[in-house]
Amino acid sequence: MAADPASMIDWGLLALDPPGWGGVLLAGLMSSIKIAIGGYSLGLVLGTGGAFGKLYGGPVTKDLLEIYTTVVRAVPELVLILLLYYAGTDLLNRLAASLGYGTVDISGLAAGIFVIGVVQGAYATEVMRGAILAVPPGQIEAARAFGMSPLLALRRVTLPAMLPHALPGLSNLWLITTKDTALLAVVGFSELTLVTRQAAGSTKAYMLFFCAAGVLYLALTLVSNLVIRLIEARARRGWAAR
Amino acid sequence: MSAGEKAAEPDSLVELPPEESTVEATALTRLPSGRGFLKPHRVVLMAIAASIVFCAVWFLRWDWLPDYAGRLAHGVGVTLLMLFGTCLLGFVLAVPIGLVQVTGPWPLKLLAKGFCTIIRGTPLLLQLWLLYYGLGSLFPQFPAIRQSFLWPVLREAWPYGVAALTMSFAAYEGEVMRGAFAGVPKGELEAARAYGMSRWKVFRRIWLPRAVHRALPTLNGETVLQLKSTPLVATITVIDVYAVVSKIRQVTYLTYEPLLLLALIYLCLTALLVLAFRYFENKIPTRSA
Amino acid sequence: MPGIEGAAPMTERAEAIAVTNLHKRFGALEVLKGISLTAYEGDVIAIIGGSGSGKSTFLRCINMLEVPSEGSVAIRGEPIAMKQDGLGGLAPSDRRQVQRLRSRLGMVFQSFNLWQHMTIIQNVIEAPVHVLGVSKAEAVARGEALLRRVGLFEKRDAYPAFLSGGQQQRAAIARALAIQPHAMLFDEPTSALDPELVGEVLGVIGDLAKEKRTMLLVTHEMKFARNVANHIVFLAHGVIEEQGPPEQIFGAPKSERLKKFIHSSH
Amino acid sequence: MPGIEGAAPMTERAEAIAVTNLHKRFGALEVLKGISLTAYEGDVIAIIGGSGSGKSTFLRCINMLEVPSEGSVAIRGEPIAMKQDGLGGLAPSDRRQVQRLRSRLGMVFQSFNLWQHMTIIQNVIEAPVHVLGVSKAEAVARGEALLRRVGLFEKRDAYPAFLSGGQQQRAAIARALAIQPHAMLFDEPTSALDPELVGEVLGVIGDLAKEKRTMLLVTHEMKFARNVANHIVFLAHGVIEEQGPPEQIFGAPKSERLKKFIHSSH
Amino acid sequence: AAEPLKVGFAAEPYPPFASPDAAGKWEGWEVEFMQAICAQAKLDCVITPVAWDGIIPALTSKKIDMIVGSMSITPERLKTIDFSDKYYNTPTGVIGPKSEKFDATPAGLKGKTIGVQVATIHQDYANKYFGSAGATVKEYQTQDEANNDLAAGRLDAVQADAIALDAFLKSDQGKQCCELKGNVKDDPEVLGAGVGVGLRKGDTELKDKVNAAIKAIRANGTYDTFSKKYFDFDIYGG
Ligand SMILES: Nc1ncnc2c1ncn2[C@@H]1O[C@H](COP(=O)(O)OP(=O)(O)OP(=O)(O)O)[C@@H](O)[C@H]1O
Ligand SMILES: Nc1ncnc2c1ncn2[C@@H]1O[C@H](COP(=O)(O)OP(=O)(O)OP(=O)(O)O)[C@@H](O)[C@H]1O
Ligand SMILES: [Mg+2]
Ligand SMILES: [Mg+2]
Repeated sequence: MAADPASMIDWGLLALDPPGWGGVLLAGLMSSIKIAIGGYSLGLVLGTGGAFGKLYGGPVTKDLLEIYTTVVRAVPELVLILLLYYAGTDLLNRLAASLGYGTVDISGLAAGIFVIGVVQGAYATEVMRGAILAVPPGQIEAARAFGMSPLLALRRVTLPAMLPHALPGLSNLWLITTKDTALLAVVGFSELTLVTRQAAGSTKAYMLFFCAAGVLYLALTLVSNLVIRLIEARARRGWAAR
Repeated sequence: MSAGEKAAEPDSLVELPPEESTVEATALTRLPSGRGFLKPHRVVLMAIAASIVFCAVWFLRWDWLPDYAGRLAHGVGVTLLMLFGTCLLGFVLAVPIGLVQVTGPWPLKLLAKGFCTIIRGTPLLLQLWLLYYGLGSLFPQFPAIRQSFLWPVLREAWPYGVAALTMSFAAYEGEVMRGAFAGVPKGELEAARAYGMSRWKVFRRIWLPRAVHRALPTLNGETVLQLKSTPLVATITVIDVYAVVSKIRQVTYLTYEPLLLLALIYLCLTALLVLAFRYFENKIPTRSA
Repeated sequence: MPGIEGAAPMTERAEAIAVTNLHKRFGALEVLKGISLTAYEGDVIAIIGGSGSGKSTFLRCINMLEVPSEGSVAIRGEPIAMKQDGLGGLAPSDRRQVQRLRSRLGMVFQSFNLWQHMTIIQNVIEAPVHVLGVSKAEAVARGEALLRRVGLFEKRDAYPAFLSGGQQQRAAIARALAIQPHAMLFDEPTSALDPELVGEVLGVIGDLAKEKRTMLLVTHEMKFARNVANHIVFLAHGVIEEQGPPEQIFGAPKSERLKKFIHSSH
Repeated sequence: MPGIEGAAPMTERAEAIAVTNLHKRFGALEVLKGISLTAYEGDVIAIIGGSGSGKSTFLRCINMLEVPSEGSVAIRGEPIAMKQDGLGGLAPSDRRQVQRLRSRLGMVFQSFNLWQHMTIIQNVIEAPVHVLGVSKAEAVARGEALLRRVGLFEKRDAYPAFLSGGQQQRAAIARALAIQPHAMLFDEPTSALDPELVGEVLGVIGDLAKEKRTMLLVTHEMKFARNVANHIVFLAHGVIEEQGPPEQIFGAPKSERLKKFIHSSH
Repeated sequence: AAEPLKVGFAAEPYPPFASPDAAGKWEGWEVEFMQAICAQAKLDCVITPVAWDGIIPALTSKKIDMIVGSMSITPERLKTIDFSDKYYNTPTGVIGPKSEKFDATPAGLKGKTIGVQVATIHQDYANKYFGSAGATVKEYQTQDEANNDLAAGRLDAVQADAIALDAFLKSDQGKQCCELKGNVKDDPEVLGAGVGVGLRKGDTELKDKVNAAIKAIRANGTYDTFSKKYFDFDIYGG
């Protein structure tokens, strides 16, 4: 047994071409990013709508949104995706069959993005709700006083004014999304976590592949942080320095 | 899913009918009162929920439930213990992590920033795994540790689970607290300093409560996320409710029933968390436009 | 009402703002207890009264920032349509109408409420460009002229958080003027200004009055009220305790409360 | 300086606040350009001047909310220890000393700065209980008395966001009085008050003056300055352009600028 | 041509039975077994990897048609899905550190901590025989994790099927620390009737084809041919 642990590591396993797994890991990372961007965008849209519905909607809207955020945030994503993807397509197919149509096949990718978007939307709703509450009410009142429609006031005043308050929470959500893509393994989608497990399980080099995946995730985070910092610097213009 | 309705949010302050929104009443919470709670549309929603529950009970297989009731209860206990333990510890760490990023000297700022980046940037599973199988399996190599009084603890799995979950919560929450600290109006801190409060007192009496209050909605979300992160400890042999349900699934090969039960349990736990947070949030009324 | 009680023959002028039997309750607290007031075009009405007497609330009810609990408001003869909101209160029934009417009511808030994420010039051109659809170049040109008028031209690219109180207040006035309002609602437009600037603002308001712009202003400065207004309304405990032309209000107050109020301001 | 130029024989009184050659720069902008001023115990000094002339900044330098770029400040004869901060500026060298001195300087901010997460009474008792160590019961009793004095007793359990502007300002005054300060720094204490309340606040300030409490107040209300102050300081472009007893400043101003300033306030 | 038959494999690798290589090609004993029966039954089969968590719903919602995933046949599971006849069955062993001497009996394991993979027949067995006799049973999500903890000294013993244990004992880590303490006494009621192909309930046509194919490849020697490449003992069991 070699004394030097470094010599035990078979770096060849990370080579880009088979039998090395490097290429597979990178492809997994790209898939993860794709799904994350799709799901997160959907989540932002749902979250913005949800936050406004919760704050300014009628009593029915409010209750429905409260159920949405509570249920979706409460139920583990795995359960949601199994229910939506399998039970959902099952029901759809039965419906289609009884109406005389052929079977429909929802792609795992679409279902995955949808589920992640719906889940992110619930969290984003809460983050944005808090951020809007943090905007001094006078700012929004002033927008109204100048005859802005709710949508215009949202776009021109409320959203930019709440952004500094919302950004930390939203950037957390983004980082969580990039890792939540692991869920799509359940529907047979190869993203970074699944291929890491496959590589580790096939080669037994657990430490190596988990750390490699960690480095990839970390790189993604660092790039994200850079972008977030740019957005934050822009959003906080006009805030007196502390 | 009936717990969802129970958690349904009562009307927010701005929407209260006039007779309920006196200045005095705003000091009360917005939690549902019996009269406000049972509005017509709520009754409809509850009826829908009841019928869903009925369908679930009627058309699915639940004969396995009695066999696992005890283990499930134990699992819920482990989940709750993990959740509260790590959230409390994590929050205690998150406050200084958020604070030094706003005002601290640059070495501390850098340290906190780095910690947050690394923890938030890598999957929790990997951290857990590195701690338990990496660090944890180094300990037995040292006879000194093996003989020491610490060994019975280090030999267990839960300390590693607690450590990993705590760090994760601290990192995510530290980021939230950073935003919250930065968002407290400068004038209010100045007023506190102008009255001769020491830095610590300004922090404890004004800055922290104000920041926590405005961070509560996000904090609530992070806590629910933490609840859903706890199942990862099953990979290091800590059996929480999620692990019990996975086991039921593997033993019976049932698809949906155990998952629905799991969803219900998580719903109840989340509903409790949401209600608790909403209560604290509403202790201080905010005027929103 | 000014049109009736005012000295000048005002009856042939058009109504600019008409408020009828306005009530406003915050929970159990009834802040406004039935206020009726008509402002004709070109009227400058000063609203005076003790702290907490409901002056700001009254102004905010006119452009529906606070929804009245009872009563009606009409702008340029057009009543704001209201409906029951199901909870025993009122609510405007036509949002677009409210927006349209608001877009020509310039409001200056007691606490300025400048948009913190925009520079001063951006604050000023925001409503003209995005609500009224004025071209950006034109709005900037007009906005800069206004900023020059209130002495803030050099601060055009500063953010509100970096301005002194008086500077913020002047920026808020410029912002309200930028929409070329039919009527202006001023909530203590001079509270943070030094006498020199008060004079300037007074000049601006006088000019506006000449342009036939109607103005409602809440103020604590009696001298200012006396100089600029053609009608004074004294609010106390949610009702109009007394009203009339400045000479009458300051020269020969009738009610005990007003007498005491006027006296303390000398 | 008031002690020298004031009419009354003030020289035997102790120094309350002494400022020597105070400079303050924000980046390239020099807001204060060497200000020296001594306030003796019982002095009421009104600081007047145009918007942006540096009045608020001057007041904030006294209790080190803004650290002066140059110069020194002494409270009750005790100079605030300063050191170079390594970046070419100054910094207080003894934090505890600053805290101790601040705890007896009551400050009322231009924008009130009430703590939004506390009710009014909690705002008022905060500093007495947590800085001065007064028992809670005593602080509440005293706080309620103060709130009654400023007419806010019914609002004791309301949160600041739900108060009118004048109510917030009165709450801020009560909060400053609650620490039984040796000296008070008022930044436009009456800007949001109606004349009646201005009278009351004036009374309060007069009482405080009788109790030998020193006061520095920034104000735009010349009448108020004239009535309450025994010394007036006119600030312009970062320097003391002129100072003296009210009769002299308002009756026989010397500098052109002051003349213009005074004139516009009539 | 007819739709190809989709055969579900667990996406998580389980060597030496089934694991993908870096190029995405699946290999292992179960892969060859699957190919053999598909050839025998003249079925057009494609491998469809699905995460273990979703494999049963994938079967019931017809996204796959059968599961070849080392699934042990137990009465409890038969309530939910159907199984073919068994296609392998391995003895159950116990391993432990070389430094300690004990055997795989309830008496030998008294007071010891035994690691098992969660929700396997081994867990049930260990609970029934060793847990009741004073041993602590610890559940692991994967076999590798249990093996790891044994090597790290957090466990005194690991119970699993002989193949998994054999592979571990042959690895560098296993060679150093541990040895086989013996096979446990058989109990078909707990240890089950071996591993079968998972099928949808009611899919009897496919079930008959698979059963016939298993019988045929057992009879014509195909089964033994490919088994020899992986194991040096009879994996079909008694
Ligand atoms: N933090 C800061 N950074 C940059 N410039 C500042 C800052 N604070 C104040 N200033 C500038 O310093 C000048 C003086 O401000 P200050 O608030 O002292 O005026 P002021 O005399 O109190 O005016 P007002 O009567 O309007 O309140 C102004 O031009 C202001 O823009
Ligand atoms: N949103 C609210 N909720 C509850 N009470 C309110 C609210 N807004 C105002 N009030 C109360 O209504 C009363 C009138 O307030 P308003 O702001 O109209 O007074 P004001 O006449 O403008 O006083 P000031 O001169 O001090 O600005 C006050 O007692 C105030 O506390
Ligand atoms: Mg007001
Ligand atoms: Mg100022």
